[in-house]
Amino acid sequence: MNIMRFKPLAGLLLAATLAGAPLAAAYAQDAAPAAAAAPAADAAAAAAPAAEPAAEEPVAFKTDTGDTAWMLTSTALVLLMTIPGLALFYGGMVRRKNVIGTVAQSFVMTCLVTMTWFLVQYSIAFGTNADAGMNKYWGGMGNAMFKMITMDQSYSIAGATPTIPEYVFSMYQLTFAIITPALICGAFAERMKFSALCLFTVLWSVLVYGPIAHWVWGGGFLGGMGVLDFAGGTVVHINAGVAGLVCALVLGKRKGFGTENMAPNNLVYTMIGASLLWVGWFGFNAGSAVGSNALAGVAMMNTQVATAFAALAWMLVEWIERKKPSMLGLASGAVAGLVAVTPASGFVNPTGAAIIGLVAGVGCYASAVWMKKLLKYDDSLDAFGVHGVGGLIGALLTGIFADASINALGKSHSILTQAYGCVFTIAWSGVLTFIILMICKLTTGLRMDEEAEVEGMDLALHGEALHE
Amino acid sequence: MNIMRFKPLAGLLLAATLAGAPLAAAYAQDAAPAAAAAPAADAAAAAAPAAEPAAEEPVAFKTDTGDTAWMLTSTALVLLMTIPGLALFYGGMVRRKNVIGTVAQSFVMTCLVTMTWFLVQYSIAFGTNADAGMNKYWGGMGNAMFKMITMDQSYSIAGATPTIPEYVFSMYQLTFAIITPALICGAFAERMKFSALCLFTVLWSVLVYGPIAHWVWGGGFLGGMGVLDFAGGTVVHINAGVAGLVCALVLGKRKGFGTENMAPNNLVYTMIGASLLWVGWFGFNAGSAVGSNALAGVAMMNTQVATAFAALAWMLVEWIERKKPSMLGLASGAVAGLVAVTPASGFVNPTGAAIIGLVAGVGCYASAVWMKKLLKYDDSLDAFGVHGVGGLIGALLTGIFADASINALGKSHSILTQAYGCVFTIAWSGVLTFIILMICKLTTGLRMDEEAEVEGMDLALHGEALHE
Amino acid sequence: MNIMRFKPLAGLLLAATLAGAPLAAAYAQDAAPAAAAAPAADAAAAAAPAAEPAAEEPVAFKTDTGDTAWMLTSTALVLLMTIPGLALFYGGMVRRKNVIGTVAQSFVMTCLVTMTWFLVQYSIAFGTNADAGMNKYWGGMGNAMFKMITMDQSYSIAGATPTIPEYVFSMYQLTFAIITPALICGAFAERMKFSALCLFTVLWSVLVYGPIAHWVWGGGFLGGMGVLDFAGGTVVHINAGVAGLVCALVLGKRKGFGTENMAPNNLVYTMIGASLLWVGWFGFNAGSAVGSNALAGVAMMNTQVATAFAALAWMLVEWIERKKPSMLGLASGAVAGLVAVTPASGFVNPTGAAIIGLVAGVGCYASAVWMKKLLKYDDSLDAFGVHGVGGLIGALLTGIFADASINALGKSHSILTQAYGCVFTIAWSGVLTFIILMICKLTTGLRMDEEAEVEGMDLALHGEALHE
Amino acid sequence: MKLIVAIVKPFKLDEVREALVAAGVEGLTVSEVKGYGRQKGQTEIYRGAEYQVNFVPKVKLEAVVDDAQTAKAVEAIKAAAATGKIGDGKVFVLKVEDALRIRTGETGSGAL
Amino acid sequence: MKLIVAIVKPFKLDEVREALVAAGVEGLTVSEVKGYGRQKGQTEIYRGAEYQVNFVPKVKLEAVVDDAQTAKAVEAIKAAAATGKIGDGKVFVLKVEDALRIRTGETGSGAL
Amino acid sequence: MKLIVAIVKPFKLDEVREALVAAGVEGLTVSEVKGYGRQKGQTEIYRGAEYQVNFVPKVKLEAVVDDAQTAKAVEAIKAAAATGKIGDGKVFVLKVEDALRIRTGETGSGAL
Ligand SMILES: Nc1ncnc2c1ncn2[C@@H]1O[C@H](COP(=O)(O)OP(=O)(O)O)[C@@H](O)[C@H]1O
Ligand SMILES: Nc1ncnc2c1ncn2[C@@H]1O[C@H](COP(=O)(O)OP(=O)(O)O)[C@@H](O)[C@H]1O
Ligand SMILES: Nc1ncnc2c1ncn2[C@@H]1O[C@H](COP(=O)(O)OP(=O)(O)O)[C@@H](O)[C@H]1O
Repeated sequence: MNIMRFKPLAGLLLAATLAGAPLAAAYAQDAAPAAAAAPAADAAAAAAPAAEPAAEEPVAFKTDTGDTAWMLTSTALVLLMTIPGLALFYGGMVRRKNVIGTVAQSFVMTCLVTMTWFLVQYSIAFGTNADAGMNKYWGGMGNAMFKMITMDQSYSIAGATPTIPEYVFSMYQLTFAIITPALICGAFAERMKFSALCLFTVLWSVLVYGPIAHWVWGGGFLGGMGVLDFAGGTVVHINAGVAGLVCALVLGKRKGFGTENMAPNNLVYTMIGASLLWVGWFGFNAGSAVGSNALAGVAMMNTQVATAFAALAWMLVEWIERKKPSMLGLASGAVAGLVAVTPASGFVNPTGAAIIGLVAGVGCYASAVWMKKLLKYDDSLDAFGVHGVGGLIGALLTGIFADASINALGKSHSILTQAYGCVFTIAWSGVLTFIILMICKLTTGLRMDEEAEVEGMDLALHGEALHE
Repeated sequence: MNIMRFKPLAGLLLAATLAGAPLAAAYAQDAAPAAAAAPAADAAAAAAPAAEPAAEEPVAFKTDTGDTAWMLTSTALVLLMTIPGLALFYGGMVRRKNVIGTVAQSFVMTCLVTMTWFLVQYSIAFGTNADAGMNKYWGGMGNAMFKMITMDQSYSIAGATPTIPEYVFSMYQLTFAIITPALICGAFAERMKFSALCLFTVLWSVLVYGPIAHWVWGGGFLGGMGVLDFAGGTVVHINAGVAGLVCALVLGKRKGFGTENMAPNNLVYTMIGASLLWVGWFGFNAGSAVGSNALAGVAMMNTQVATAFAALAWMLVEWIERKKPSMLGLASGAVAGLVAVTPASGFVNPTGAAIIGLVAGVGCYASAVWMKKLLKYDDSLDAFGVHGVGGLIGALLTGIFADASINALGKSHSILTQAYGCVFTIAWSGVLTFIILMICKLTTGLRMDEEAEVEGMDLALHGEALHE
Repeated sequence: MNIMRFKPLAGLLLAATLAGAPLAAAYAQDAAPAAAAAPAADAAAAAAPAAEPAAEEPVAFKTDTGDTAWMLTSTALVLLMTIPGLALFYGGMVRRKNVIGTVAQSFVMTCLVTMTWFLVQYSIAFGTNADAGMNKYWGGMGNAMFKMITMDQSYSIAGATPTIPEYVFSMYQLTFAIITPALICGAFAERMKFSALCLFTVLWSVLVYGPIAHWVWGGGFLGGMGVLDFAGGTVVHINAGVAGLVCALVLGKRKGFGTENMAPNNLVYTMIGASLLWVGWFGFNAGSAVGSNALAGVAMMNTQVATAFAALAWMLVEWIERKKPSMLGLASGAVAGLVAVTPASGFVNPTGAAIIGLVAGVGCYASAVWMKKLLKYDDSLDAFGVHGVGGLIGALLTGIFADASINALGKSHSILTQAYGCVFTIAWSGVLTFIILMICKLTTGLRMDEEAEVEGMDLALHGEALHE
Repeated sequence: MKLIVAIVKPFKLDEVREALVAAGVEGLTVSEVKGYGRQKGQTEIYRGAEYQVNFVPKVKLEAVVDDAQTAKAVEAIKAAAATGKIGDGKVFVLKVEDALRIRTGETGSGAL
Repeated sequence: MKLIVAIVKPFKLDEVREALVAAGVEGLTVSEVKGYGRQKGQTEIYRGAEYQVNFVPKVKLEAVVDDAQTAKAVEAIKAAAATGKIGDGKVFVLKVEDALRIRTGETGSGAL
Repeated sequence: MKLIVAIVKPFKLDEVREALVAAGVEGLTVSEVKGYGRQKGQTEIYRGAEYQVNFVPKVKLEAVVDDAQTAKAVEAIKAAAATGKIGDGKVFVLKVEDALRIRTGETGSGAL
């Protein structure tokens, strides 16, 4: 392995980590007042998961059947995003010999993350560490195997009215924990060993996703700083995007990259995938209102508007540049819009969402098409190009377009505060992903051998093939 | 262009327009009393969107989280009908070289209509025109970009208890505005230019769908006349079906129509599409109760029963006529049933729904198979044959089978009143669609050139292909 | 027909019937006290459908919009399991020439069962027989065509608070009645005549599913005995699995079984199907709480955990035995877990669910792979191997892992009581399925002729083909 | 006997088949192939990558005919397949030494 | 050397392959083709349209063999592929001038 | 004129095409085929069943060339297609009696 290849990467990560430390200290002081200033109103409460540290104690409560119904539905919708949504979105884009291998990745990750979530990850992300000092960083093992959850308990967020049972909350959050690593697969498509993928998933879920979710949503040090992230732009998309970039660089290019025709094998699958992502994202964004109310409504509308504008923007740029608007472009643009509106969906008004969509459509086109070509890395299905870049665009623009008449919590928005949240995520995700990949390399090995890569994942890894 | 081809069409449309005018006058007098007679009971309220003019003022309200949860869910279900539902239903029926081009139509229309909805269409359909006289015909620009919607406001219907936020209402209605033009694609499949399609979508949404929705649901002149249309048989299906017929006639037949084998490329896609239409239609019909109650329940049951009976009826006729029952027949019959039960779903009892299904199954078979053969137009995937004819069957039979014990509003049902609603829709949709097509012809051009048609939409329009 | 082939089968069924009779008498005495002991608390009420006889009278009630919203959603989710879920799960596993014919089976069954449900089946299953003595065995014809259902009525369960309209209840139950016979198709895949399939569906729904559902959920003799079956492990899965085994034995092996390559034609379809089954199963299991509450939440979590563990267990065993983990294995294991957790989902805690998943993953692998090979029957897509065996595992283990802190009704759980419920189902389902197959054999004929089987169902039965 | 191999544009398949039948040819075998020649393939676009597809879809017809029929059959193909545009395709003629109808065991021209 | 071209029913492929191997043929190449002949294709139905599919699915086997082996190989195909029903297919024999094994550079019969 | 038939590994297609073009061949026709030979196919696994797939995917190239070009073309294929591993494939040469360019009616080598 040529370690030189990673120099720029290492520099970036180091810089991010260093920059983050003093900023953290500076912000920590303002955290409490910021939280105190938040009105205890309904809207605030509903939006709080994104912006407030979680209360340490589970609370007694009265179930609101309507809120609970919407959260149960949202859970189903978000799971639908990964299987079969993302599986098909990615499965349609690879070459024919890798279709089964690619959809199997999303499927097995769904199983593996469910296992780690049950065993320790929920506890790390949303548990309350007995050691209060450590609780800033991770939730500890106290809630492993859900042993602290009871039937008459709600999980809640500081200041929010608890209306849904904790089992529902945990189940909903699990679907987010599932899709995040599954997004990374786009970066190392068509070349990773299946055993490496399994090990990577387990380690990454526990060591990267768990802690970051705790920092932002579970009572950790980032949540109280006023970073606006309604539905997970940082925790999910920037996190997965950066991890994807690291994977693409560490694994290296696919054999034949740049010389062979690697056109998508079946854009109908990709269209189905993009559509299910779109519909499922209603659960992701509108579900992040943690209730069935006007905030959920506007989050859904913002999601719809931003997605449409981003898809149309991507289409237009491509139409001008390549003379033909492609189905792949429409689907990619839609996902770019979905990603970018994620942190903003419960803070901005539809006009803001439209602008975010337009910027994301053009910006992600630029990164997936122009930048990737320039820098010559093989982020095969644009995990970084769409999720990393789109996530950053969304996180920053939320700081500009947040509208207090939509959500009172967005009042003191600032693009700087937003940037701050990104830095920590990038640093932790980047460094840890690298370390985890090295562990896989030393144990399972990372990449399929060349002959297997030529033959394709389907036969080489799974002994299966499409017989169409 | 041989203008003679359109003679019968022009005659039909003219007749419809002329017939409509005096009828309108006659009915206008009865409108107020009819509305007054409607009991303010729960059932009435819930069904009102179909039969009552909208109140002009947004109202303060208390969100019912259960009703809102069901409307959020219904919105997701109806979007699922178009992407990926309708995209696959149609995509499976075309030839292999046109699959990507066909699914791209549904996808891009979803984006374009979202854009027009946000910019002006919601305002036209559900806004309140400052000029009260004009408000009978269109809602004006006052609510463009949703600028009048606030977070603590419900959109409501005369006499109905407002229980859901206006953002939820607008989002739900948007999904109806999306699927309607997408249905038309079946009529001009495999031959329209992509640029023409985009322009057509924008103009048709603003000039045809927006006004008709306003007339019936948004406070316009048709809503108060007692026409029973629970979930959009007129606004959606007759409207799209007639527009489809005009498109099929204006664009002309596909090259090779009647001589080449144009068998569906992948009926599995069509089966998935039909299934998602079916499931999604629960949001369409049961969602039109605008609440989570017994009316939603019976609407869902009616949808299920009518669909099953229509599919079985189509299957039987085909089994007798062609000796083999086909999957395409089952799927087509199911959609015929879904279409026909749409206006009836919240007015009839399940026995009525079963009869409507049987009639629609046989009737749409007759129109899609026998009539099309006889008249030799190329309504390629039977947009008119299924949606136009099925919509008419449903609209008329609602006038016969409406059951006051299901919905008090259906008490004074009459097949004549029903016919009246159809006439206006047919006339406006027919004439305007023709004009819009002429605009496209003069600007973007309408039809792919012959070489591109032979090569297929996938490569010629989008530079993409299936690599299976 | 070589009647000898059925000897072991006949023996098994006879034994089961004989064993059942005295057991029934023994248990009948304890039934009333057991029911009386059940606390009238919320949890009890919600879980009751599985364990309590239905009240005989429909009741006046106040709709809970949140509970109703979740039940409407669950209905949509469970329908999604059959079309397109199961259709694709099975359609992907057959050979290319049988894809359309296989998906058509699920689709037509959806239509046929809707018809029988409306006409008589709901009445048989959930009606109250005027003859109180007979009501133990079947519900009679009093509610045929839903003639007893009114808009202001709830269907309820002894001791449960009625909160949803009866139309919603009936519609939800219908989706269970649809998927059960559709599961059987896996056993006789690639060889049954379409006409036989139609006749079989109608008879089986009325004579097998209707009565068994009545015994367990509709006020019949099994419901009160304390058998724990939260969401239908017995009524749905054991029932379908046993019927499948009988079908596989009666129809005989496919031509070429064991010598020709019968590899699945498209595992992407199977993956989509498994994913939709998974997501839809949330409606199946969490919906069986008949409300939007903590019990629904824990049922959903249990479903997720058991499924993941079962898929991983199957994968591991296969990885060890065959050196490669297959996508088909992951999907099969997931379904095995879903099946096994069905009766347990509202009674056990997530740790119990994890264990049930592990056992089901290994157990169903053993039955579908080792046992089938040993006994040489052609249960083509493992309807018995997965649903029958998985259902038995789940039913028995529920008797071990039921946790009273999750659901008070599970307090007096016993593996013996559980076994008792299975015996009756196996006997009735086995004997009646055999008789119904004989009726089909004598009328429509059962199996395609050999030439048609070689040509494939698509062309031979439906005159259609995939043109990819 | 001769083996006539014709490579033609896919949408001409039915016309060529009819022309051959009219010329007395009773059997033929068709494969889907990709051709490389003067006519160039389409450009495919995907997310910034652009790929010149080198091959054009064609169909290949193979018919074994009596020596006497050969000229007529080739002529029939030529007439039916020509569009005058680049990529119309080629016809090649090869000598066949023997033929057999599996069903009956007939050999030589009787097998055709 | 001869090129043996056999067009047979798809479900006979494995039997024919085994028969050829038994007859000493060590290599062969198979393509999926569509055949036109006495056996007619199925009728396809779709929403009122009905279309007689002119072609029947077949497989084409090509094997180059030594002159001496030819008769035996043709005989093997005949025995394995025959069902006695229409559409069983044909075997054609052509002369091959040269053969080359790419891996080793061997030519002539050594390349087979 | 000769018909050169080459059966090679699928991922070598583009290299072989380029080599042939460099050797002066202006047209060729490609089919996807399955080969049986020394190289054995993969094993497929499904729910306990295991099936040895007898065939390996290959591509077949057919090019008709002038007699004079033949040796050079065969050499070009050999150089481009060889990996040295089993399954590299074969080249066969047959005699072609006549050729026709459908578009123009040219025959003989002018048609190539
Ligand atoms: N020398 C050749 N050998 C084999 N096939 C050829 C040869 N030349 C052309 N072809 C086939 O004929 C097709 C048409 O040839 P092309 O050069 O594109 O146009 P034209 O036939 O009009 O000269 C090619 O796509 C290829 O399949
Ligand atoms: N003259 C021919 N040239 C090439 N292929 C032929 C010829 N005649 C028949 N075939 C092939 O053989 C197949 C079987 O022929 P057919 O006439 O249907 O039945 P049979 O072989 O029983 O006479 C055809 O489908 C076609 O693929
Ligand atoms: N005698 C033959 N006739 C026709 N095709 C052959 C023959 N021998 C080999 N082939 C083709 O060449 C391919 C490669 O042959 P194989 O024996 O596997 O390896 P190698 O070419 O290295 O000796 C086979 O898969 C088959 O398609």
